Amino acid sequence: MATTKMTATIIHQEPIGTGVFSMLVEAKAIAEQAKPGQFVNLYSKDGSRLLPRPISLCEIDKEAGTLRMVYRVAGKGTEEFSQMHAGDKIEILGPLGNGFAMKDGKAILIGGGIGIPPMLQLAKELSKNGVEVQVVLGYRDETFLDEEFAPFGKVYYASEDGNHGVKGTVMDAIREYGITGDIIYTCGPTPMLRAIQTYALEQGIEAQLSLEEKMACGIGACLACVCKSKEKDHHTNVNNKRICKDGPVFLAGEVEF
Amino acid sequence: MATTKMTATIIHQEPIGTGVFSMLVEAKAIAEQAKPGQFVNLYSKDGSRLLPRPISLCEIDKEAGTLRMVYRVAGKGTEEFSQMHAGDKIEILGPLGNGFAMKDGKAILIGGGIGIPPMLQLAKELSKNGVEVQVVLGYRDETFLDEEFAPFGKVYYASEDGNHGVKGTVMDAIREYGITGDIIYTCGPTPMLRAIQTYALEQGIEAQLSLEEKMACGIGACLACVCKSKEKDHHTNVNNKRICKDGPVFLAGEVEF
Amino acid sequence: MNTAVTIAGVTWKNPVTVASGTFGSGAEYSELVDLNQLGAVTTKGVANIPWQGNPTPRIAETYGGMINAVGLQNPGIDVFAKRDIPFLKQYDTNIIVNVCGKSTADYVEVVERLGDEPVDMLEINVSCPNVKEGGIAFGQDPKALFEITKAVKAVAKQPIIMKLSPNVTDITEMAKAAEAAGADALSLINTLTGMKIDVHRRTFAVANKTGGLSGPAIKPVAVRMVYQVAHAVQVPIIGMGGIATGEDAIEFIMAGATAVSVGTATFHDPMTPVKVAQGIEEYMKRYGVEDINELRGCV
Amino acid sequence: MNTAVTIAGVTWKNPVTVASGTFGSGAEYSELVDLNQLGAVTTKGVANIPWQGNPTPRIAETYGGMINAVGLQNPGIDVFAKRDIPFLKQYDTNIIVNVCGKSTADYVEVVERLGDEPVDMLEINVSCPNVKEGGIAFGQDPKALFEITKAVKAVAKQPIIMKLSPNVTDITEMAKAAEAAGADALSLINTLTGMKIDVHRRTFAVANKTGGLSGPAIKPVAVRMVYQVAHAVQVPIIGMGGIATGEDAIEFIMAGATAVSVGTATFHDPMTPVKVAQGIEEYMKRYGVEDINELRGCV
Repeated sequence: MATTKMTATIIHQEPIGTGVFSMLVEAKAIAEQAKPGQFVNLYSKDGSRLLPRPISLCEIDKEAGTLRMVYRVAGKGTEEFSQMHAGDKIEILGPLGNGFAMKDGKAILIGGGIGIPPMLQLAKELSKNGVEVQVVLGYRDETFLDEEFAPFGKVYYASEDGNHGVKGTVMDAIREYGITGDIIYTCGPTPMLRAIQTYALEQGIEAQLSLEEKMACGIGACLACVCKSKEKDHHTNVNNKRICKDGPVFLAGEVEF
Repeated sequence: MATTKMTATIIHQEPIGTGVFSMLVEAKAIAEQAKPGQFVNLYSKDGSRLLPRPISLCEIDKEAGTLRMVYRVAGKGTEEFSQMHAGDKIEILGPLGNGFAMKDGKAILIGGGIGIPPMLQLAKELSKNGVEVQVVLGYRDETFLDEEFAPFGKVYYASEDGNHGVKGTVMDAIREYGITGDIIYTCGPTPMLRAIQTYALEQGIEAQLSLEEKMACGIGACLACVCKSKEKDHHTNVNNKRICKDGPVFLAGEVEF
Repeated sequence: MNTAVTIAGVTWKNPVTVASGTFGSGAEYSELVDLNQLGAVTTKGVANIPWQGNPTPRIAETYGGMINAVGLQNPGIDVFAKRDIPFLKQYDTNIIVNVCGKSTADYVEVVERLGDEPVDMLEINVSCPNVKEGGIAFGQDPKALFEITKAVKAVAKQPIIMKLSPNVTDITEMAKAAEAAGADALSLINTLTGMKIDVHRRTFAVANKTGGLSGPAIKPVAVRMVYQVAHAVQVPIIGMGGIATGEDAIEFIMAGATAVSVGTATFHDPMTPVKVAQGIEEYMKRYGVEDINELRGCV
Repeated sequence: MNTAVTIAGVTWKNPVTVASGTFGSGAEYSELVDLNQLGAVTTKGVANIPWQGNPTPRIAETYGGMINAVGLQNPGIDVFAKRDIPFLKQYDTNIIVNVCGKSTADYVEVVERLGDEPVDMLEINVSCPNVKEGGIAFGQDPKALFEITKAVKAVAKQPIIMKLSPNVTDITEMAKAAEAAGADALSLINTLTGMKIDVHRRTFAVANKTGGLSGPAIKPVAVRMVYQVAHAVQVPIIGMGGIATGEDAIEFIMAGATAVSVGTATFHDPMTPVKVAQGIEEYMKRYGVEDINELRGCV
């Protein structure tokens, strides 16, 4: 699983929600290696912004050699990316992180907000593997990307304003709809991940949580993006795991965050 | 003579020599006010480069509301400008500086290297005023912009490699061709300006020298770009004149540089 | 919504002024910026007699900032008082005169001379890294800072702001010395001593060899020092160092500054000081902040 | 064309290493960069026992730079010696181990422990601003720096590089103290203490409140300090602070550094250390420099 730094070409970009953009790039060497739950580093062209922006992979097309990233504009770096057009070049490093470990069990995919995009490629691959996929998507208000999940499984909604599905959180939706399964794969805001962690540990089912933290190198060298681990970590020799390298996907039972 | 900060639109840009570019922008408010020998500040879009690049005005079209800048790529800022295309926007402040004081006497316009561009608008306006214009252009090797002077007066050359006109400096050309006149207008590298200053003072003819120095504000506030003045300067109350505000054009007799 | 702040008894309509040396005495920028929209105008440093300043080049761009070694060129207090103060009095803003000198006597002379002038505050520059004879010598030794502050305060009729150098091991020690000597307010940070070498010409980018580093590049150092000083002394702080936006100003205010100065960013866009004042208002509207004073030191 | 330099008797094939803490022990970057192309690899700081480091967030981007407060998380000398040194020994480069501690005894223990390991040089980190108990306390007081240097030198089998903090009034005083105590080389600068406040969340951007500012933003401060130190001491200097290009490296060498470290820029482009080494060669070719050592201190 070689990591590659390369110049990618933007094939298409469009807004798919308020401040949410979908960028498709050609990056063959990375696409060939990538799997669901991994991410890439995108680099700003502006000299005042030196650190990469880690962005999750929403879709991976190994044949076309393309990657799709769906991201929210959260600052000047992502704002810069959002203004790029087809044909523009962008520096990219990837694939990064471990990605989800795809299992055979009946799957509950839970995405919250900008944690939703990585669930799409996962849904696609699990479905292709013949796994039964259920998708729970949590939004504040406006939805995005949700329609694209339909081909791969049943989609449930939760929204803070109640306009889409259950009014409340993804956990409310799981309870409301009585969703059950053998394994949870999830990505989203920390409070949501904590609730799912608690739920999974209580229920005794496996949950793979994709965590987030401020990162610098993206490859496990700088130790910026750690989370606490229950056991002493093999690499760090302390109770810290590197989110960018050992994660971003961890089992509910192995991390504290 | 109001100074305006505005967003200009690039109408055309092309290389006209090795590392020398000609940029035409629409900047009506500035064009209306500008005169030969003045300059503008162009601002980089990259956050790592905060200081403006002062660029001389090569042509001013008040009717069309356009400005032409001919500049050499000397660093990352000018390199950035050189990569802009028609339709791109650029922040611009101007017109700045005093410009040349156009007189009636038989004129010798002397431009050296990237000091040549501001002489073009001057040649045009003097010629239009009915003044006899002689142009002396000094190059290292490759020429640029020289053909555009032809309509406004007789053009003489000096070049370091001798491939164009006299082998040597503009002063060599003046002596070689026996060029005489009532007034010298000049812009170019410091050694050239010093030679012309000496010559003009010896000959007792007026010489207007356009000086250069590292600048910050461009409007006379920061006192970065001073030159020594023979007399105590009225504004600074010391023997320093502000090149960006009191200049860039000074009489040969008033400055030491 | 209140944006007014009071520093040492002087009320500013908003917490924004300009950093000394970046704005002259306001005349040049007044063609581009409405000085009435600033809480105060801080002038370039003025000494008892005219100063020639350093040789050129005096400035160089650096990554996200610049270094300058202008060397406090100034026309001297007489011309300044006759010309620049009346000019600034035309505007509805406070006048802060930055005072520089090479000896205690120099500072005292200028401060005394300004006592009867219609200026609102005096900022004492004991931290310019570009003038050998004085300034910085006072700014890097707490005892010297205490003495100069005391000497200036003894003759001052206006509130005294001591401008601190960041080129010290412990900025709080300096702040405490100035406060103990009676300083009415502190401004920080002055520039960090820096150097740039032109590798193509094999020479220093500014003639003075070293210069003062300023601009957004140094903002984190400035915010840290403002925070430290705000926790070490009671006197109000005017924060500066790389402010280019309203949010930058809010950052300094949250760190503990009562007001802020905009400096280097003005060279990038002459409208910056006014845009910063507007940006502060936008921030307050967005987050429903009724009074800018609520945000001070809130982290 | 010669790019080799010798520091305290150790010859590097080129004057480029990496700044401690930005490169781990090289394993992760070795997938992207050929470590054989570096004059040396400088490891992340290692202590006598494993350190947990600081809470997250540990880093924040700043204008033209970043602040970090990782807090010297490390696996301890035992794991390091067993795993990381053998890994690095596979490459044709020098190994510089950065040593951190909370007390003199800690430093001495690690230095002694490394005495029989196949590493080429030791860099003593007495300037990390992010760990309260130790480090920086040694780095801001010349007497403490003298003592720790002496203690380390007494047991060291490899050349000792003392890494200096820029957060001092007079860096030359620190450099002289380290030299007087027997330091074989100096590396500078460590990070400037900085702070960033997230104005939207009204909280500090890094959990530790303050962090170390690094990146191109601080290069002028670093160049100035290298220049000052090069004129104050005889021992060789490894210069660092914002180096991102070959020309940046040349700037430090002209200021007086014998070698350079690439740090933050590696986060922007993993190839940076190698590109800097290549850029030095390009510069030498362009200007016909036969030996990199000719450029040292040439301004």
